[in-house]
Amino acid sequence: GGHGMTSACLITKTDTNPFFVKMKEGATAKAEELGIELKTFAGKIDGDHETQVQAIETCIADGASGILITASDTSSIVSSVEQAKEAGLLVIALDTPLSPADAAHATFATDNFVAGELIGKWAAGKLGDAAADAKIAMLDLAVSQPTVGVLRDQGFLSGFGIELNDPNVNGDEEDPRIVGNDVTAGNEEGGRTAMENLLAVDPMINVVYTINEPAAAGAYEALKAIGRENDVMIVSVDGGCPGVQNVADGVIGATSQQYPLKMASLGIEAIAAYAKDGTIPEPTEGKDFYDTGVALVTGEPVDGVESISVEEGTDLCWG
Amino acid sequence: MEQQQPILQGKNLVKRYGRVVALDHCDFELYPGEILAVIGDNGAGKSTLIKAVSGAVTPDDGEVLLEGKRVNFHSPLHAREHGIETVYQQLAMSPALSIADNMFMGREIRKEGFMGKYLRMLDRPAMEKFARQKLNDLGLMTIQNINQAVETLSGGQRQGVAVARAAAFGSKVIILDEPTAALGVKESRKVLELIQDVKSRGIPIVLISHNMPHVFELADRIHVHRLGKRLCVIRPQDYTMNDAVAFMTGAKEAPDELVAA
Amino acid sequence: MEQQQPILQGKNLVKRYGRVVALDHCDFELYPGEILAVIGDNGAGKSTLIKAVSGAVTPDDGEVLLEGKRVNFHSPLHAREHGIETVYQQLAMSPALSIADNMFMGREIRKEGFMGKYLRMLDRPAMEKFARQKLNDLGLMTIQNINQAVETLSGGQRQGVAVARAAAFGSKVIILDEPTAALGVKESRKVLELIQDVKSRGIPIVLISHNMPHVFELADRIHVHRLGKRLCVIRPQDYTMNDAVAFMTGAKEAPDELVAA
Amino acid sequence: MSESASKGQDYESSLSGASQSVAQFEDTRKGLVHKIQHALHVTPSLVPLIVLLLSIVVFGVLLGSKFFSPFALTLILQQVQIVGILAAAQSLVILTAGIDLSVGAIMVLSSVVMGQFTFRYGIPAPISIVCGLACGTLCGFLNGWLVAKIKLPPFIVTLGMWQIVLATNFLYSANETIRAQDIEANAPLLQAFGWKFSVGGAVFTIGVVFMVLLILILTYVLRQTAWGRHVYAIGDDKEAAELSGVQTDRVLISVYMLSGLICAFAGWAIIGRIGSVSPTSGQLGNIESITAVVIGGISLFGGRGSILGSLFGALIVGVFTLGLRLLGADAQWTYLLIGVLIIGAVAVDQWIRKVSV
Amino acid sequence: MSESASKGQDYESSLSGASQSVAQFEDTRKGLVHKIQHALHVTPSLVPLIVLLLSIVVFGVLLGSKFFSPFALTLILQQVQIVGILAAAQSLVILTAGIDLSVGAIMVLSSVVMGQFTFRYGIPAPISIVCGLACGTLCGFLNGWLVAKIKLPPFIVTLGMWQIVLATNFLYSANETIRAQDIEANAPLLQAFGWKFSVGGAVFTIGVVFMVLLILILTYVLRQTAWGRHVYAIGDDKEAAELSGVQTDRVLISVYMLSGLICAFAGWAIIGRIGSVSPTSGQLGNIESITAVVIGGISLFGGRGSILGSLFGALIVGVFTLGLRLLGADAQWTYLLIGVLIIGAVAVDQWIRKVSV
Ligand SMILES: Nc1ncnc2c1ncn2[C@@H]1O[C@H](COP(=O)(O)OP(=O)(O)OP(=O)(O)O)[C@@H](O)[C@H]1O
Ligand SMILES: Nc1ncnc2c1ncn2[C@@H]1O[C@H](COP(=O)(O)OP(=O)(O)OP(=O)(O)O)[C@@H](O)[C@H]1O
Ligand SMILES: [Mg+2]
Ligand SMILES: [Mg+2]
Repeated sequence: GGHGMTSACLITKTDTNPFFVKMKEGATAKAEELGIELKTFAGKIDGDHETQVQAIETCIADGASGILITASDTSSIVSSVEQAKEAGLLVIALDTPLSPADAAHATFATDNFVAGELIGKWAAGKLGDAAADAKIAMLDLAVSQPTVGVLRDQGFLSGFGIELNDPNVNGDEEDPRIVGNDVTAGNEEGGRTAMENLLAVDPMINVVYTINEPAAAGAYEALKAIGRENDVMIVSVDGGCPGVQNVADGVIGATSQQYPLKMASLGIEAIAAYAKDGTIPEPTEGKDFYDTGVALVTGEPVDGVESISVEEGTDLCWG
Repeated sequence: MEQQQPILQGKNLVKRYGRVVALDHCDFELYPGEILAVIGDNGAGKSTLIKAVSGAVTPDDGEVLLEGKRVNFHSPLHAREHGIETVYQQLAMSPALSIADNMFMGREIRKEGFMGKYLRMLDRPAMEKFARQKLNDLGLMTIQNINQAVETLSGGQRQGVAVARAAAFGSKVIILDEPTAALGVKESRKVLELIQDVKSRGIPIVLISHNMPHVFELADRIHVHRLGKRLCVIRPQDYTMNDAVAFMTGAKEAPDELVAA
Repeated sequence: MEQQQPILQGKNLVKRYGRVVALDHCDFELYPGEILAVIGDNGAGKSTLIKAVSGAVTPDDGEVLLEGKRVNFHSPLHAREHGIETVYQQLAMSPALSIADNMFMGREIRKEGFMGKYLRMLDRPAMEKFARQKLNDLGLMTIQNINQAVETLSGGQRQGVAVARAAAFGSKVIILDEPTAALGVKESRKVLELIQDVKSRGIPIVLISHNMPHVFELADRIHVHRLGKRLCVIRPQDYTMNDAVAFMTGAKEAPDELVAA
Repeated sequence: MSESASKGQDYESSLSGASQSVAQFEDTRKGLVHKIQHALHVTPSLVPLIVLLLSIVVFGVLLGSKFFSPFALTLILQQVQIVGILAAAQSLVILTAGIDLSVGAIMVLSSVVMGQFTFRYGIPAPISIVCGLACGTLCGFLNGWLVAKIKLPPFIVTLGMWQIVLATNFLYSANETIRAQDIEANAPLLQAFGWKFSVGGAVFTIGVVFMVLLILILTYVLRQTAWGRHVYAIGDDKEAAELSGVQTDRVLISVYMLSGLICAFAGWAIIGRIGSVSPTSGQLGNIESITAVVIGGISLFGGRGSILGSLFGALIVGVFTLGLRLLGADAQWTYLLIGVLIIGAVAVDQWIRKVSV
Repeated sequence: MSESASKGQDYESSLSGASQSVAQFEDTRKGLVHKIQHALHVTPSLVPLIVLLLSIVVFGVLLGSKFFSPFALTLILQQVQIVGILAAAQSLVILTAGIDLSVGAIMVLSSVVMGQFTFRYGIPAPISIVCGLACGTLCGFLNGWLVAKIKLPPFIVTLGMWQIVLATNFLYSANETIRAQDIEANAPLLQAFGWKFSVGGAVFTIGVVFMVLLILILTYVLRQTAWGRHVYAIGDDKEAAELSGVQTDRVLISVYMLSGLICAFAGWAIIGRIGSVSPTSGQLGNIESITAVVIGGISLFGGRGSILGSLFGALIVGVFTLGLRLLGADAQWTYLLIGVLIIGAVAVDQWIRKVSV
């Protein structure tokens, strides 16, 4: 960057999802601390990888030292990532590994599949024997089935003990316990409508998987409208502060918490180190990426599924 | 008559459309109770002139006076509020609306009492009755249903509705831009009769027409328009159609004394 | 003349618009070399008749014959390819395109050689030259620039371009629907001269007009249209304008022997 | 005196005897089909109503009581309330031959204003709500001003405004959601449109009632007042309306302002529906409202159609969505079939217009 | 013989002496401003060109060599290539007074067909590419057929087609992305549009060259061939074009087919650009291409404007986006400013038209 200052780029899927807003906050704070100039970019909607490609190019033109990216499409941006690497930039994938994972120098991520698996296991454990005839509603992200939506959905199902057909596709399972899939756009409005639709299909739904906490909040409103908010279990992913608060309030049974702030600040540190002496960060032992971890937040722990309390979750929320 | 004060007057009007000067320092006078015909070649600027004096276009320069007082019409509605009613060459009807709706556009009648005052409900029966009566007066209407959309009428029928509207509401001046251009023989005759009828009510009329026999039959004075300005004003008693055509097409010079008139 | 075969003929044509029967089992004949005028009240169905015989509307029933052979025009282009050129009442010009573009719409001239054959390039100079010449022939054009957009012309000038186009390209029949309605005295005269000029080239013409003097001046025969059908066909030599107007407005019964004509 | 200036031209003397009767064309076509077609032509909103009733019947037969229950049917009403309200705003603009791409954005900004004013600045909820409504009206005013005074095409104005309002929304809200629980505790009035009451098995919310009332009132206003006639006249032919004495600029601005205000009400309604205030709501508001309007039979060229049709249009989409979901179609198939429905509905409409003119 | 059927009416005898001269109005306005305005009016695509050059200069001054380098400037070309190609397709349709909301969807379906045919069925890449192009053309044909023959409004047809094509795309591709590495190894031809060459510091791709050539060819075709004139005539006034001998249905269908084909080329280009075949690409293609067309000065009412303008329009958005991002504005601020830009660009255009008629 200009004036000999190290500069870095953060490219998120969108800049409207609170998860990425937090990520940006973490990166900005860290960059200020280390005296790095940070530029942030985002796709216009979830799945908008073309804008992300443009952002990578802009960063190259800008002479940045490194890029932190949460990919909207894990393989579609690989070509431009290669270009950035050729131009001498450090590329770190945040939140979601690229495909192939080694396309980036390093990955600081939570495993979204694992995040899904945790809530799946928790839900199954919580239900106990009743899991055998649970009625599950799957509230996914979008008809375009972006990677993150597929990983969480399939993770949940596998954690719950349901056979996945194609692990890359949502909604192709044949297990009768699944009442249906619907899409929510990851917001409250979509969550409510999707929940209502599935309740119309089968009013006796008792387990609700949601792609994220806003969708969960919307689903809760739909359940409340028919007076079933207390006998349906809602699980979700993200662990944002409002989401954890919703766990405390009993809106959500359990949520898989991720650490966007941590990912981002680690990423900025890595870029700073790379700019100084070319160090490339090492992955977590035994994995092909640096796992920033995921934790299940719930007020009602279940045996065999590791979890943290709501208080811990609140402390850590998106820390 | 020229000694009287003109009821509607344009002074030194200028209107440019890009490179075309449609009105080139043009004067115009209409005296009370008269029928003033405006004649001129295609593109001479006749329509632009009457648009300028009726608020449909704002002249670039010059002034418009109504009964000697300077007015600054910024819309046809404004001119209408001053009692000037115009039938434009391109008619100005809303095709999808009914005949009655079109006749009362911008001056709708509201119901009496609560419905009209607070709920602003239109008094449709009253408007329809009035519209039907005006069309009957005109006699030229082969219209079966007053609630028919204007787009279902033939060109001649539309022309008739527009003329009826102007005749019904004009209180000071009525301006007609080629009112009989699309009309058949029978329908034209009805419109001419209507014009004479309006005149007999004491309302002055401006009539633009390419039909010389019509013009000479009706007009008290004839404003000859050429190349964006008034060439001269003649009286049908003093000149033949032949002369009028010669002036307006430039075949003959206009007599000097008339140019100033 | 009636013994000859009609060049263009309509038999028993029917066209309905919703509840309106615009053509009600109407017959129509045009003989070689003649000028046939069509007269009738507003809304009588004259325009619909000529649209039906020129491919602009498809009749619901009846047949059209060209030189005795049944034809089934499915578009104006199709009729044009058979040598029938029509000036419609609503003109049919593309306002944003130039005069030359409009004159050659649908029959553009391509450059010679490679550019024209493979790159399909238009031969603009040729088209412009031709267009300018045709407008000059017509003489009524006060047009400065042949590449001027049609929307910048006055109504009368557009009318002139449309007539020039028809006259230039019509090889078998030329149909003119109220070609002088919007025109001034001078411009009308030019169009009438053009019509006679075309006739002298041996091309028959259908002329719709509300202007009785024009009709009686030009027409060889007059088709009187009333309420969607042909009431009768008269010769200007045999009847007065007064009679014609009486027939078309229903003031007088049509003579029996002519109804069959 | 010129020789021709006698009374009338000589050939006109026969006119006195001319027939004065109205040209009467017989309607030779008989039968039920034509009668129906004619009725449909005269009352354009009948077409979507019939499509709506037919689709309810078809899904009712296919799905039985699962679909044909007060619960499911009122659920559809609740699901379409937001789109229905936005479609009312959209209809007004489309009737003037415009289009409003900013309805969704104005809705969400208004709801964010209502929420943030209450929670960030501690302003009492009723005042915040008024501020939110004012905010929507202001956005509408800007649209209307640019369209009427600067004479920009509505498509462009509202396309630009969409981006501006949406970006403002994200910047102002800092993407923060205000949780339903907090609103319930501190400012329940914000959720007023979500309050319910039931009649038999049918559950209605204030929002649904509002939507239906809004459409009925607008129907009245458009049909029975001068302003309503002027809206149609402008959509039909703006220049003609201007020449025949309509204050087109003023009416246009008022239409866009009213549209903005209705969007702001939709913003209030969405708080009632989802409980919380979320800056990511309403992203599909434009396309869904336009779809409803168009299926409802309002012409995009302006001046034709009834606002009741838009309500039916929104309901048709709602019925199809729920019905297809209940039939087991997944989200992607539903999406595809809605596409087919849009084209099909308009094709039917066109057919009816064509045959019956 | 009737008494009036003499040669001419009596009052016309003076006509022989009538002036035959052309009405010459003097242009009394002088000066540079008017000359410029007149030039701009005569060549409408000059306006966006000037805006483009001005914005390059402004950002160049603000950002120096970071922006004003061959690398950065050619980068903009690469970034706008997809939108530029789609805008070419969109322009054609908009010139006929239509609108094509399905361009993005057709693009992505075509690219998915190219990819899946090659990898799922093992068809050789060149054949798959032809199939992809055919697929785009077919979608375009459906649009055109519905618009021309069934006479449905283009907005509706392409709105429905958008949903149908997009859903088909998701269903057919099973949301699978084909990875860049696989394509590079097995079917590099699919990435042909991404092949680069550099001239000095400037980097060009085949895609960029294609975009520029496409626009130039279309400019030629629209200006210099009969088909091009017919496209303008249809957009101007479809009925008039029909009456004056244009085969409107055939031309309309060909326009939509060509538009579909160009979208399919965009689908090939996007494989080159992102390396992989992703079914989630191009979701913003509609709105971005319409924005480019509109900023480029083509009237949404059809018949007016030049396709070169669309290229400039796309470039203006590209310059602003890159420039603002390099200046450090964050994404939402960029959107906000682009919104302002859209309205501003069209307002300037309107001003020029108004003053100079
Ligand atoms: N809105 C406009 N934009 C540009 N030029 C115009 C406009 N209106 C009129 N003109 C031009 O101004 C001149 C005068 O036009 P105007 O319509 O006043 O003529 P006119 O005398 O009414 O002709 P006609 O007898 O054909 O109706 C013409 O050259 C016309 O082309
Ligand atoms: N496209 C249409 N849709 C509906 N009705 C139509 C249409 N075209 C014509 N009509 C109706 O058909 C009848 C005949 O119309 P047409 O235009 O043929 O009359 P015309 O004799 O040419 O009248 P004018 O002298 O006024 O031109 C009229 O009642 C008219 O309203
Ligand atoms: Mg005029
Ligand atoms: Mg006619």
